[in-house]
Amino acid sequence: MLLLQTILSGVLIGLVYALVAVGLTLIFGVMDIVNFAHGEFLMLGMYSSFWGFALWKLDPLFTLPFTALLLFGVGAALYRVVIRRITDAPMLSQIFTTFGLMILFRGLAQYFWSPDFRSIDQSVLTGKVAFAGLQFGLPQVVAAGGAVATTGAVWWFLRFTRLGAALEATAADKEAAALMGIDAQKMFALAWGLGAACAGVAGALLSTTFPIFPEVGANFILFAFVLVALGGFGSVAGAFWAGILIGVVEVVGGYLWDPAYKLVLVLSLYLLVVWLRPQGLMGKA
Amino acid sequence: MSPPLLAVERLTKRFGGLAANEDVSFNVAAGEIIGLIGPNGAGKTTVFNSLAGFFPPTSGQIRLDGQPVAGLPPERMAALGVARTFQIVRIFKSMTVLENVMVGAMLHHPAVRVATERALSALDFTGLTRRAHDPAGRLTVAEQKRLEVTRALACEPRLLLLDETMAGLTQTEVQEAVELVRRIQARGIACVVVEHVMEGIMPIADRMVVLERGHVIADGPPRAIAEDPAVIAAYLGEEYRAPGP
Amino acid sequence: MSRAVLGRTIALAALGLAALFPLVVTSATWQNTAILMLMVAQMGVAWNILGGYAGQVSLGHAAFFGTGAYVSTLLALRFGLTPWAGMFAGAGVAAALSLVIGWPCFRLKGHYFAMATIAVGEIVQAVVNGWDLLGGAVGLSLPLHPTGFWPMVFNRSKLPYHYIALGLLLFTLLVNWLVTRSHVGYYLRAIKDEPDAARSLGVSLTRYKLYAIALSSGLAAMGGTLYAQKELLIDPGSTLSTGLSIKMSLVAIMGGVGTLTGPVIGAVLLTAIEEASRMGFGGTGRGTDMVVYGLLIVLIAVYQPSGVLGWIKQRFPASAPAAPPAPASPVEGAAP
Amino acid sequence: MPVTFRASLLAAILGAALPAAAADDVVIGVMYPLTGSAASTGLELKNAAQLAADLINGTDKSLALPLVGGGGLPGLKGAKLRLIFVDHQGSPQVGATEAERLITQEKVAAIQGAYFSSVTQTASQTAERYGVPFLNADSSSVGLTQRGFKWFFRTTPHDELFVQNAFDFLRDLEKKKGIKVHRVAILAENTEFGTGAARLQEKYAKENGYEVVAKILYPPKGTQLTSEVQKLKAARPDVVFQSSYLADAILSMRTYKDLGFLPTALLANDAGFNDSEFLKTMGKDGNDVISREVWALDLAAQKPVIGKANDIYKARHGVNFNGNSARAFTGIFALADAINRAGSTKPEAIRAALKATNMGADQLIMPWGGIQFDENGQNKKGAGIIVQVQDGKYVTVWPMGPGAKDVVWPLPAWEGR
Repeated sequence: MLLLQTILSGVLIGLVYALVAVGLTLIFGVMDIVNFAHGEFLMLGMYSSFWGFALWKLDPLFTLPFTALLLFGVGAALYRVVIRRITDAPMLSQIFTTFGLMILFRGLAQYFWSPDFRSIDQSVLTGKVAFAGLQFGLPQVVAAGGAVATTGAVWWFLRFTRLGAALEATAADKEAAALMGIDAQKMFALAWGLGAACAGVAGALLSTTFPIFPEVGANFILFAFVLVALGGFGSVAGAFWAGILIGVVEVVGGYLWDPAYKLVLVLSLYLLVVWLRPQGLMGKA
Repeated sequence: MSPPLLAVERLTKRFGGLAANEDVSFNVAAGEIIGLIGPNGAGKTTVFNSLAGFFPPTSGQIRLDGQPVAGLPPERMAALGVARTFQIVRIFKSMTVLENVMVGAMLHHPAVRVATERALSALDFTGLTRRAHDPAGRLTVAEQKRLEVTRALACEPRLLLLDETMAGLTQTEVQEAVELVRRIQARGIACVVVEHVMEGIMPIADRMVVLERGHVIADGPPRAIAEDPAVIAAYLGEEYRAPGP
Repeated sequence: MSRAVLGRTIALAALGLAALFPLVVTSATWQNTAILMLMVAQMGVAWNILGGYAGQVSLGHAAFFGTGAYVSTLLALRFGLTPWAGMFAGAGVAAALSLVIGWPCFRLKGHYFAMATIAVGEIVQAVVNGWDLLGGAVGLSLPLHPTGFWPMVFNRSKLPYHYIALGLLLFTLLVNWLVTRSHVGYYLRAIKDEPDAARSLGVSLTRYKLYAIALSSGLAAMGGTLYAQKELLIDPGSTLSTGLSIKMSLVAIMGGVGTLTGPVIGAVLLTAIEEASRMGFGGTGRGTDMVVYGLLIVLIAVYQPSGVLGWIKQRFPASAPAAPPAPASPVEGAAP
Repeated sequence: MPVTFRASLLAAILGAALPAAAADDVVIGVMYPLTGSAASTGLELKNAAQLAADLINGTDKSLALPLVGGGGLPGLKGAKLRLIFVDHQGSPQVGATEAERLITQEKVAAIQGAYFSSVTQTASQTAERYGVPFLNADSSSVGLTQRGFKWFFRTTPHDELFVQNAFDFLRDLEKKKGIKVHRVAILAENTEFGTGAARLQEKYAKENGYEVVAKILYPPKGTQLTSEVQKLKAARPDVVFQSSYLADAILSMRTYKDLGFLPTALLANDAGFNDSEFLKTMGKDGNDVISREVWALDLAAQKPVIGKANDIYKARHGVNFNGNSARAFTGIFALADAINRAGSTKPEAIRAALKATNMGADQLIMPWGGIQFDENGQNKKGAGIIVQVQDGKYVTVWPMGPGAKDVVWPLPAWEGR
């Protein structure tokens, strides 16, 4: 029973990891850029929820669409102002740029909002979900549900809308997409907007359970990287399944083995998988 | 009788369920020029990649001087005397022309000074000397293709695999390329030439091997091949390039 | 004056400046900043062999830096071995470790490789963090005494550390230079440009990438020993962190990837920015130093993606070919 | 790059290079983590230290602490204290670098810092090399005062004493309430802070005859603590000893509640559980947590100066003192006291004065016997207390004497709070 409970807890947190990673993999898939500042989108999503709550007593769930829009704007604007200029730069310069952005965002958050830890203490989401002898916190269940819904929406968007198809086409082959009359610049901005919005939504969903502070992105970014590489760079479905896998391995592994080494366990699993299958679980070879 | 330089024996290569090559067999004697032709998708490049060690064959054997070499990696094949060029040129863009060729020469002469000398003489042989110190990326397409040949020659191969070195060249450039292949042969180096440009390959090939859908459908002197009904049928299926006079 | 001559003149001038600096500038703070620059430069030059020349972007190099620090410190604490020997022992252990790590990781390319090295670095950090022999999370401390040449601990004077750091940097540059002048250097660049073409010319990718990672990590480890001797405290958080790994690559990028002196220039610049922003704004407690530091990095990356040397090359294009004219050689084939 | 920006950067560089201070000021370097994940704490420490200096430099004598309102240090003809704050970013190397800059560029008379034990270690090494007094008010790693340093002084008690306190508290409680604790579990962050405390807790638990049923170290900067809490739950401990910083303190409490884990008592090792934000976030769920401390507001009942000092701090910064900020505040007073008696800013004189320090309990806002350093520089008269959250406030429950509240034991169920 305890094991089942543990496995399901792993799935719940894994789904949130997946949502963060979906945004990252989307950006990567379209632009071949690894965004080191992705955790900071999550941080901004959290602060957006926090200020909505602190200033107007609005519940993070209520402000979630606004947070998503806001982060979409941040992502798209970031593309327009900064990323656009490094599209064709070598991989290292791109890492360098997004790493700088990461530091900059953290600094700005501290500058404007102080380094204090914030939290949202009265959400509509309190209480527990209990069934068949299992129990989970309602916020975690809602966060996981929201993550599934958002990931599903992104997947649906890519599969079944014209705009999504255009985005996928750009990801597959930029030149070919350009010949088909797709404006790559727009697609890139869209990818950054969507990617940031995904992380922002994840931040909003986490904001009722997780403390909010300028460096909070650091806690999630490593797992997001692992998920993206494990699932296959650019694969939304891959990131989703990798999220569940990693969530379960982390929680169950920590429970059955030593929590001090749960990170080692997760990372070793990742290395083993990419060693056997270098393109990741669902990546294109 | 001593074994041929290269013997390809029932070479089969499958990707997933699809067979790119099936039971491909042919020989190459020392110093011979073999034309490897066939319609698009016939599996020419797959044969090349297997010969050069880039794809381990699914079954069958490749022998060099009678020794089995199938499944050896490219770097071992190169050391054994098999060098190649690429259909889409892969020159080292961050290097100069000379440095590109030096990388090839270092296979047998790791010392930089010796490699430089060898590379310069190879450049001289292919007529690129005056470009030696230019960044490789600044060469024209024809020159880049020639650079790839030079680089492969610098490895001092016994067998040179040339993958569409004449595609996209002007008439004059094709003639220069033909001339170059002849001179390479004159140095005793056998060549397997994959080519679409028939006027480039027909006059120089000692023998032609024709592939269709992964199978060898003809193997013989160019004259005979040009009149082979099976070959004509295979080529009529697609856009047909008239063979040379 | 041709660019090659100009470059050599500048390099000599920089060397002279580095050698004379602590004799002229007596402020300990400036001396210390200079040492930091030399140490960071050394890391960047070491990283550059693998990440710059061979094009294998490692973001886990702190694992090797830390290995050097831990091995020499452990040998000093346990067996009283002088860090001068420990430095080479650490380099050996790190090189061996890098082969074990490199062999599987080199199956991966591009971003996949970079991500895998982050994972490796994090694993090493987590393992050391729980390893009692290595002091766990607390780390290992070296005693302040005795001081002197053999224990490589110096009290107030910064000069010994400065010259050790300078010597180590020059040694690392020398190794780097020798590599670029040998067939290994050519092979590494070939692997970076076109791995398949390199293979077709007889270059074993795994073998030469392993050469590169062993050299690169061994040299990084030597820097780790110097860090341990200078700060006298090593812990997983400061010697094995991914942040440190990224810093090594940052200096190389900032100066110019795959160039001999690029990382040195990058290190001087990055350290200057880092120290100045912290000294200038760090005391406010508002994160201003991070804003300044982050902003400068972004600006440099966006406006000068090929690094300082790239900028110089654009600004002052070579007027004449840099290489000497080719010697005539006997012709083997017929003339065209 | 905008010109103004370049100019300000240049000014910053030059500013750092210029010799410091009007000759009259007594300059003290203060180093805390002002960026990074501990920046929030660092800022509190900075504020408290600055307040102490301002009180000494000011002329308002209403707070009954020595030197307050004297308009500076009388022993140096009214020289003012000037604090220079630096950010060590939580990095031992930066700590050493900044200590050196403070000593050689800013010519500080003494240094106070650095919160993180690791940074305190390297920074104090630098001070030792240069022969400048280093006062540490808030790092509790035992080893710091075992290095035989001549220039290192620590006012706060260290971990060993704190852990001892916790077990003395348990003993006293068992006696008083006629209960018996059998099974203890240890949960700690896998860092220098957490592992050090966990090791001591394990040692003392065994010595006191308790069964350690689980010792769980979790990686810092995690995203969840589910596996840890499941493990705890499976071990069925009576008492959980926990060492966590704020984020993990909040996360663990929420996970306890969600997974229905309820030990008899939770004995926290300060840090996150005593952070001003902790109770704000946890609300009623934070009630009845027990934690070791060095300071509590209810001590003001016996020692009015505590309440008075807290009023001033709160008026300025909107929050109460806590154990950390109170210690930083006290550190500056200890330094000021020594420098004043030394009558000089010469390092050797200050060191001699520090060695001779003998501040009484009434001269501090801490519940200590006073400040007097032993030969290793450790304050002999420091003491810890145990607090419990009762009705949303930290109240002193140990030492069990007059003024101490009764302990709520066991933890009440999560539901129906």
